[in-house]
Amino acid sequence: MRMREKVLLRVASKAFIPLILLFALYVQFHGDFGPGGGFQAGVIFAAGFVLFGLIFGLEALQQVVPWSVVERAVALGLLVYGGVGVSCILRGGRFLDYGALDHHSPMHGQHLGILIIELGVGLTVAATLLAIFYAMAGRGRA
Amino acid sequence: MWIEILLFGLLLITAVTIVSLNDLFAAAMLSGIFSLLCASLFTLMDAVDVAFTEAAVGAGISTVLMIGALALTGSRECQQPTRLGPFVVVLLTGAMLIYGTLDMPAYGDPAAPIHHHVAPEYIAGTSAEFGIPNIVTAVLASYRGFDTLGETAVIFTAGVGVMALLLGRRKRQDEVQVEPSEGDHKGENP
Amino acid sequence: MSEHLSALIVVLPLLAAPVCLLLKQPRMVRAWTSIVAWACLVMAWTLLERVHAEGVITYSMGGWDPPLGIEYRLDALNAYLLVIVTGIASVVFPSGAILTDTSLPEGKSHLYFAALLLCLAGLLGISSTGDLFNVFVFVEITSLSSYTLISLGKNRQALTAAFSYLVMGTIGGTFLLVGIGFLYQVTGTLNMQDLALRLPELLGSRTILAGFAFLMVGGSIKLAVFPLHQWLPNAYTHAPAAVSAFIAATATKVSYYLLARIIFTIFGAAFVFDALHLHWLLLPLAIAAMFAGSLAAVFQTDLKRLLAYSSIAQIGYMTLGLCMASETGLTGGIVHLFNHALMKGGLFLAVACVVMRTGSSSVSAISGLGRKMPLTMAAIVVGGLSLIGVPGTAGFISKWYLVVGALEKGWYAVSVLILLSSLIAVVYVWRLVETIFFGDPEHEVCEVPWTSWLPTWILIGATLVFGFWTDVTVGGASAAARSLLGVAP
Amino acid sequence: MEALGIWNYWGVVLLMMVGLYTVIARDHLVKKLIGLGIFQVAVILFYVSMGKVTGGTPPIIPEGADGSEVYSNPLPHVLMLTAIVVGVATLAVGLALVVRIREAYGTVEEDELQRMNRSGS
Repeated sequence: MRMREKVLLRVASKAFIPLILLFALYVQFHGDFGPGGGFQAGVIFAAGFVLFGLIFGLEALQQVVPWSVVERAVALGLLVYGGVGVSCILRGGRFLDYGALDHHSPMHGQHLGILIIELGVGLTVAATLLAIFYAMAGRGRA
Repeated sequence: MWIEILLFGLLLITAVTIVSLNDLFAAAMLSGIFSLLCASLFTLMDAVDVAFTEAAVGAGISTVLMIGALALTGSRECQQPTRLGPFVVVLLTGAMLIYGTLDMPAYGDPAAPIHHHVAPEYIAGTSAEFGIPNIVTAVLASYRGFDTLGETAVIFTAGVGVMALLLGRRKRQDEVQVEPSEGDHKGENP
Repeated sequence: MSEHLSALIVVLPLLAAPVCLLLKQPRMVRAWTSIVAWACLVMAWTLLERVHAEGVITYSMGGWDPPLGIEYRLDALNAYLLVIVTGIASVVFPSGAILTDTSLPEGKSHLYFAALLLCLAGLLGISSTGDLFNVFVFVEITSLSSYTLISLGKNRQALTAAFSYLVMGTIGGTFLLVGIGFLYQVTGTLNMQDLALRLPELLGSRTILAGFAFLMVGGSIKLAVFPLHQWLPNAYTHAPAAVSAFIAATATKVSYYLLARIIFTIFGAAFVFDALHLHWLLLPLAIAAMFAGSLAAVFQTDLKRLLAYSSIAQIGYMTLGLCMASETGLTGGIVHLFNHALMKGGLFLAVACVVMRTGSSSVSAISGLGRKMPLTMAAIVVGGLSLIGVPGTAGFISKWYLVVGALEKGWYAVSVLILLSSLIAVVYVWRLVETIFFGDPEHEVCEVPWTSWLPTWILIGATLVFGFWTDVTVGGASAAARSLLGVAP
Repeated sequence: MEALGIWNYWGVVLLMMVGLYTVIARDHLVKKLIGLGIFQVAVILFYVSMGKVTGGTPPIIPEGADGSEVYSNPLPHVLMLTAIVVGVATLAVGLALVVRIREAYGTVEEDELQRMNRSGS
């Protein structure tokens, strides 16, 4: 009984998880046009990995995404966001003034800035939620 | 209009049910449904981005976190009598809120002040200066980008908090060891 | 680069926190935290001097002018507060006692320092932003990091204390959000200056009144105004001692600032005091806090809890200054922010030293330590004298201005009550002095290393210095009071 | 019939009251957090409903827009995205605390915790 359940889950999840991750990428990069953006994408991305962890176990998940990567990604996302802000200052604008990123076309600078900060948001959100999942799941077995 | 009233009614019923349930697994599941109902209401109110986020967070991550925590803590709540003190506090707060709503512009009124001060500039500016369709993204990422930096920091802070609290075993002088008693509630499906 | 200082002072600690997670090495993280705090102090001082020389500094985030974008706006009050907060941080963070009585697992201290930096960034953000919703965001950063820091205390009670604080704090934060929403709905703006422009013609609106009420209650929960103070004693008692030093010295000050900003800048003293008569509500609460806090402190057997109750009394004094709404009264309240930050920071750090050596923070732990830990004990005595308001200490200066402010207003009873409540402080401070010098030693201990007593004495020494030399403290505070009342920038 | 125009705010107020009551009156810590969640979602609902414009569309500019479209107000939506994040962050920290409290005390009922704290210290 247990085995069969697992088989069903494994097969179903193998079909679903790539789709979930693909959808997350779509939401991440389509945020300028439709609803969505870094935060939602991060949540969905994390959900995909959490699903993987629930079905294949924490160890398997840790092989795919090691703890050290998660912890660094948590920090990196916020740094990417702040880094964009600081580089705006270095290029002569105000903090987070993306227009300064491209002096020839401020509109292009805005696009670039929004793209990168959304990536930063997505990275931090996905990694943080994954870290929280790791912390809680690790608590259960200890 | 009627569908919004219906959704509001459902929301209230769900909320009251959540509060009165003693089985917290059921309450956690219902709070996921509560979030989905909210998301539908948000969509009706044109807040598609908020609806998307509420569905992903409220019905997804929050519920998973809640169930994960309940698996570690046990999910039965003791029966307890209705108390008077909290009731008074809540009624006072509610009265203040109702008092405040009396001078509010009507729901959906296009003449309300918020639609005339800053918002039109955002709407006009998004196509003029960004050339992207989603106004919410433009406001979120650029006009109020600093708020979003703060929001990312909030999530980061939560991550730091949870990691500091739950990672690693620590020696606490008065920690009691508890058997994982009713905690493993998952297996016993009725 | 210097024009960006007002943004960088918040951004630096905010981005320094994730760097802690990348560094991970305990010693490096510790050094990094201290360097960041010092850098912030230098920036805050530069900003204060510039505000005094050139007037209000504004900075539009992202280059979007308010009310479209978020504006940072520093006047004499914000800049003064930035100096207090960064000053306390740059003394507490490097202290040798920073990790005393924490329950961190092996190799996880970088998370603790990251939380400290986030708390600092949050406090600085609240203090410098000119946008009401941005305030809410930074309030939440501060709150979430303080819940974490408090929960890292040694005893299990730290966990329940942090949880009750989390519940109270979230209710307070959500009340703020409701209040902000009410104001936004009838004005259409979130910028404080813009709100101040648009509110006068709308003041009769019931929505505005309710919004004001929610902002006040939310802010009062965060400030722990009597009777919304119940979360505070447990939180300060069970948090690690150095965290109590930092939070007690800064977080309540920033909440006080927030209330002052809402009352004076957004709504205006005329509306709040002349039309609403808020002082008839706040004044009794402030006086009740002064007496209830001091009386409760007398009966405490734990040093941290004693200091926590004394904090509630001191918040009462500061609220009193707020009620007076006059230049002298506000100067008293604001200078008391500064002085109380020094005293409480110093006293909690001294308790951290006691815990470091004796492993306990109960009053009996310091019994007879007058000779064994002379520096720490002297710090407790001097800090205690300053709490009473003995002439020659900083505490005297602030109480002096409060009494004069009350007399100017013709509130003679209030000035008598200020003096009476100080007498109760004499009782609890005397209990400490008696225990230190006349008790029998319970512990065989020696003085803490200089890395721990020096920070304590920097703060306690400052209370002595600012007891005589009041140019900076009173000068800055009266400039801040004038800017609040709209007389000067 | 002026009051009909603010009916939805009253619905929000009722939800807030249910949430707040749960936070204050219930003893189980997870139940308190659930109540806090309802309270916060109610506030989000309040903001979003004030952004609605009758006859408006979601604030996404369609292709070939000629400027005559009416959009609902985007600013409350932006603010509430932040509020949702704050809510889930608070929930995560709160649940981590609950897990630790359960390990340290063996219970997550507030009245029992208070009794244990009083007798312990």
